[in-house]
Amino acid sequence: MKKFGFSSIKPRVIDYDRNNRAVMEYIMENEPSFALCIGCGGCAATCSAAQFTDMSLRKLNILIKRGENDEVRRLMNKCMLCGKCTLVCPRGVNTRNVIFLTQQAFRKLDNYAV
Amino acid sequence: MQFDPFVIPFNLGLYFIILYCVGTCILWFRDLSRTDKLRLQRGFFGRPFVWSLREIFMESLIHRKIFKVNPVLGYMHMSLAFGWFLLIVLGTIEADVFGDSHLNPPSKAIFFRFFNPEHGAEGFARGYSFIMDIILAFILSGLMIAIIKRFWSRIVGMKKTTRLKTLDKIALASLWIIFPSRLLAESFTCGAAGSGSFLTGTLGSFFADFLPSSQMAYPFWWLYSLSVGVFFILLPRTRYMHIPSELFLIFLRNSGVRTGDKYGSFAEAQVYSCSSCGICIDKCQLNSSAGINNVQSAYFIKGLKRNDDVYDISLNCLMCGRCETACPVGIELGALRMIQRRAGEAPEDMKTIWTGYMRERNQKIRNGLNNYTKVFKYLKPEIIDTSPEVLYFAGCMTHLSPGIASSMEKIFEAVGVNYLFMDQEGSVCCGRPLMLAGKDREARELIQHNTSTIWSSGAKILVTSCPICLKVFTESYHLDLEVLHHSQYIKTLIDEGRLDLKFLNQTVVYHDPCELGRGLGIYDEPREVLYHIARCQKTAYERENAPCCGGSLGNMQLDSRKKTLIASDALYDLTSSSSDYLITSCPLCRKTLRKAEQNDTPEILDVAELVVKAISDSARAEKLYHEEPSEEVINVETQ
Amino acid sequence: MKLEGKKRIWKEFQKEIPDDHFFFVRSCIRQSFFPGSEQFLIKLLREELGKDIYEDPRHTTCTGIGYHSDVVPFETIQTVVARHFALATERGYKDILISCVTSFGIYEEIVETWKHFPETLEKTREYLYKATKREFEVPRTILHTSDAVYKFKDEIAARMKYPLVDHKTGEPLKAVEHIGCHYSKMFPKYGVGGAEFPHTLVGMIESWGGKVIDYPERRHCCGFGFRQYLIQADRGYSMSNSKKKFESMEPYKPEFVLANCPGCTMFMDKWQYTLKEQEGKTYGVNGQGIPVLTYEELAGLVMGYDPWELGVQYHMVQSEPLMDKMGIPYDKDKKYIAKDGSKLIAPKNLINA
Amino acid sequence: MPEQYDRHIIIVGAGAAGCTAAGQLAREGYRISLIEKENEPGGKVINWYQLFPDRRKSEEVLKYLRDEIDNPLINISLNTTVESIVKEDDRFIVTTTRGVLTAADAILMATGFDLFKPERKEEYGYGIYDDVITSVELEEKFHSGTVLTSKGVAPERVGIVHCVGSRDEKVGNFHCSKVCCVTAVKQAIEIREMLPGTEVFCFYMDMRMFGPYYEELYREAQEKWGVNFIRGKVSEASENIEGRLLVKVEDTLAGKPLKMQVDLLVLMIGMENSLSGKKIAGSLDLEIGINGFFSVLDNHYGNNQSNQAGVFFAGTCTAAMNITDTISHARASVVEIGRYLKSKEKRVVL
Repeated sequence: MKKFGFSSIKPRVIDYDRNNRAVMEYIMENEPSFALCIGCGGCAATCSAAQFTDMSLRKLNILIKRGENDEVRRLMNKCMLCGKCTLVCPRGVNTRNVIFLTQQAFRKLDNYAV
Repeated sequence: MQFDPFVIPFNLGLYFIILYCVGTCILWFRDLSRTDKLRLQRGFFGRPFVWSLREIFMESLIHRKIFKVNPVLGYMHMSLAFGWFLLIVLGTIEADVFGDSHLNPPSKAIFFRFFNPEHGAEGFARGYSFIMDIILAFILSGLMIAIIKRFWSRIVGMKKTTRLKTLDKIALASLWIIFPSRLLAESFTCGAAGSGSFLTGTLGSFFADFLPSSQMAYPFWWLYSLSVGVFFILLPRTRYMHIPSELFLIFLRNSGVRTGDKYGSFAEAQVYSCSSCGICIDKCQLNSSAGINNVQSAYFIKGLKRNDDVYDISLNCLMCGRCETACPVGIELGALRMIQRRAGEAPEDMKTIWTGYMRERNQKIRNGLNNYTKVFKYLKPEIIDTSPEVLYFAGCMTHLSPGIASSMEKIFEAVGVNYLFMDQEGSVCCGRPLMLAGKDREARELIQHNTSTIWSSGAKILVTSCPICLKVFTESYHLDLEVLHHSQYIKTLIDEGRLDLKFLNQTVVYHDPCELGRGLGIYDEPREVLYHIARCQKTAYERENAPCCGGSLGNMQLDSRKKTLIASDALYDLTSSSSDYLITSCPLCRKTLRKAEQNDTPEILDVAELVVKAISDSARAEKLYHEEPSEEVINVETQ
Repeated sequence: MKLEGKKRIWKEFQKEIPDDHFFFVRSCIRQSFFPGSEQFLIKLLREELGKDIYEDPRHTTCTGIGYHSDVVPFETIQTVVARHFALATERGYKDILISCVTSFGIYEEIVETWKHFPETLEKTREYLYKATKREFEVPRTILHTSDAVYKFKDEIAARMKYPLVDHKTGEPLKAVEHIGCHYSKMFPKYGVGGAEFPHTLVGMIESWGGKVIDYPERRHCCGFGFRQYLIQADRGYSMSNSKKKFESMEPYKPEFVLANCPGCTMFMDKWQYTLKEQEGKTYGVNGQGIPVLTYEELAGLVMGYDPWELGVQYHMVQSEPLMDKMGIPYDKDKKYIAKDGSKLIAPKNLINA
Repeated sequence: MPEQYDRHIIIVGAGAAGCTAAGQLAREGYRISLIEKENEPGGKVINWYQLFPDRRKSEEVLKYLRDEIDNPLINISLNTTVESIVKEDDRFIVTTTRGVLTAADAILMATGFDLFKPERKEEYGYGIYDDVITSVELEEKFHSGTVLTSKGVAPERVGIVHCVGSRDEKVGNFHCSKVCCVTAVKQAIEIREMLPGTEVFCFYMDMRMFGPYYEELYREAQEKWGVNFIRGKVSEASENIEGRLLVKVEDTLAGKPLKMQVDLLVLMIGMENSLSGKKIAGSLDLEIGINGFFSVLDNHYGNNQSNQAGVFFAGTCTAAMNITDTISHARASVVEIGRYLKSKEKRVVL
């Protein structure tokens, strides 16, 4: 293969029809309140982890719903499960369980790796 | 003639169960860790043995604890356990004294009446059989209650009773048949022989008038023997296994064996010692307030026995510890749940071999600790170089009720202590929430991070406002300083006379947070602080019996509506007596209870917030005086 | 798909195209990469249609690429363009015919600026006068060469030898039309058919017997994007855009792409080569590439001109498969013979060759 | 016999506002001429199947409106268009397609709104792609009882585009049409109810749930009906090779562009001041506000009065309104007209 000094770039677009949304379905099933998020960002604002890193539950929620799993994997483990977000959520989403279930869902995908 | 074929079922059952129990004990013993083995050995030849005997008598026979919780239930258990015990003991003696030979096999004692129909006609024997009849009556009375409980549980003051599986039903039936059949068998025999005492005798003679007693007796003796035999044989596969298991458990416990954080034979012994009495179900607020009635400890343990996947159940629990304090068998229910949480969900193929699965998981997790990639890499070590006297850690939850943190700061300032607000800019979580989710390895990272920060400070005292943090600080951190909840710290300040408080002429009710009270046994310090500044009102919901606010981080699944249901019930109980303030000492309780406030509920405050109200003006005035001379002084000058 | 819907939109965006007397300005890229095209355009208008098309040898680049790459200030480019207008004015032409879509966009932008900010027009007059002593009138119409070809598409159809159909089956050939962004996305009113459903190339293809396919990424930019392709490391962005379009059009199995912008023609052609080299992927039927033609080349082909004279061989993706389908005869050996009969060097690694 | 009986008021438009005002004024004893260009009263309410937020049938409201104008003092002329209104001192001469109606003491403009023409948002391909429809066309489908695509099958996925022709400088509309958000939510629920197997996606810029029970309906849509909401304005729609619509939008909450296929794309078309209304306004030289609707004398306490004494407004000719607000606005206009006519009487007496 020739060297051109450049190569084509993976599109950033969320290809909704191609993405695998199994994780989202798993969470919807086990934590229905997940559907109630209105993206207000209250959770992200109060988040303990967010002071130290780019964790944002608001973003994570959306990425899960869209099946952007690579980024979900990257973010989900940054959570300390401290539960502040659950206390501030105006829609009463059980946010702590959402993350917990996400981690669980990926553990299932990775076939129960400890 | 001293043998009859009908005793065979009884004998089979008896010897089977004896062998089974001995076998299990050996297996369990073999499975104990080395230290636990030693403990047990030492215990067996030491004082613990005596305690155990005493406990076995008090709990397994008399059922003192159940009596305390519910007398009717207590009587039921006592009559069956203690009654049967007496029946066997006295029966053996009877057989030994009045029988034609000594050292008889058990069957002879049990079926004594069959082999000696005429016995007890007169004299001392007459009196003895009278005693035997009393005992039988005693048992039957208990049996009656048992039957009533099964069908109309509310009558015996229980809201819920555990659901049974078929084997349990059969075992239960056979248990129920045992004593009526004995009664009838004996009655007919006595009727035929004209012997027997007030119960068997009278019943016997009554039947004898219109029934062919001699023929009737025999089948009932068969029934009696069969029912006992069946009961014994089914025992291992039913909840009644708790009877033998509990004996072993008591020995283990008295010898100082504890559950710990992994599954082992002590945990297993506890699982099998659960009688599914259902007291935990009544105690559980998920049941009484939120209407969730399939996750309580009784069901959790039943699931364990059946090798179901109980992961979900294990997560749906407030971890408030109310069931554990109430459990008559003293099973460490919280610890068992935590084991399951750490182990996580069983893959399909492993669900049926739970015990093995648990051992494997625990092993894996322990190995995992070594080959585990950090997830909180983004946390950079923090150094505190200004070595303060007191290090104050508010905790995540306190940041959502800042009134508490600011009150603590006021208190620190009032006593002029050199303190540092460690997480003023926001906390790194203490790690407890992760632990409650069964994620110990992740928690360990946070613990290490915070530990190094705290060590670097060189402070003498670590004060936290959050019981959740306090629990993990005291239990899982290795720190070289005194760790106190702010209520404890305030108490020491008062004792040392450093904090000058005035008495607020108001009445307060104190709510014990789960983690602080049942979790760490800190009941008195907050109260003693309150005694200094207000009139404390007693309620029926204090200390061990305090309700959970419902906001607990222990429960992963409870939705916000149900949390509020629990909170409002708790609030209703706590504020039934009119008071000016409802005081708690946990930011999470405070927040959760406030969510359920009605307009007639008293203001809900943290103990620290009330203390600030009570910091006496003289202290303040003094400060003021030093800052600026007051008006009057100047006027005096001018005149 | 409802055609009447599109027709409605096309009606809304009708452009006044005069039918004679054009002042022609060339495109930097086209005259170097597809010299045949502009050559044939002049031939078409002058000889075939007998129109007056004037090209002033003194006209220069519009400096548009410099402008879009932030090296030429707006005032400067206004003056350069004004000079072209001056040349036209001096020769008495009112309608400017621009060969390059970038220039076309620049001209529009400048004229619109003058409309909204007359002081800039005055400044420009001043600059131009100081610099060259020239004066100018703002042209009546600003035309792109594709507009002209569109205008005469039916005359061309009348002269057509090889319609855009499979000469064996008679099936119309499936074509992708690609409009340069600066043709109508900046000022829809200046583009025939507007920005969303432009009609310029569609009109040609349809009146010459072909069938236009409407694929999802039809509107997407080819990726030319001035800045991107200038810096080698950034060309990946540029190429990815073309790739996106190819992936989107692939399932429709188009026979060729027709573009009206020099940049688009060049990049959609050359990126196909790069993508084949880098990713081993071509987007045409059975492993072939999709020829990317200019409208003059296509007009020439349908009218039966010698493909080699039109310069279709100066693409990375060769058009033989297309010409075979249309039944156009061509002489392989004459492919790289220059006008003076000398043999040119045949380029390597061509697609479809 | 009190003065007012020979007071004559001409109301232009027999929609929600027109009918309400007419009924109330007639009850007060005024003579009303109600002019409607369509062949039945009821205005745009007729288009609707169910109404937000309680999803009651629109017929019920229509019935109310028709009962309102069932009054001997109201003379309604349908299929009639007003051509011009001329003011001669305190009288208004109204010329319609049916000839000249003279001697009106006051004019009530209840000319309502026109729906935004979705063709103007070319990028959505309305009228070009088969399965791009408007909210009104969806209501018609609800009436017919089934929601099918052009291929005659139930859609697997429906996209709903908010703010089509509202809050969009590109089509010269800066204003928010207010009712589209809640309409979208209502229609999403109706689709899910009719076709439980169909996914519904709402593409919104903001969810403006301004009315009572609107937010609750929004919550219900998420909680009970599993309607999906994506925050971002759809940039373009196109047809792919299977003839499904490919929608491009930025998921602004994820900060990434998103593309998805839908089988039906519903455009929530907004409100614009009605053309016919504007024509009349010309002859009366009424002022038009920046939002294209009639500008009222005072935005707080004079939103029924126009810059022409004796000409009053009711309903959506002054701003986007839901039915509730329209009816209240119309009722308010009755008071204003009454006060105006009384003041005239006084002047006659003095």
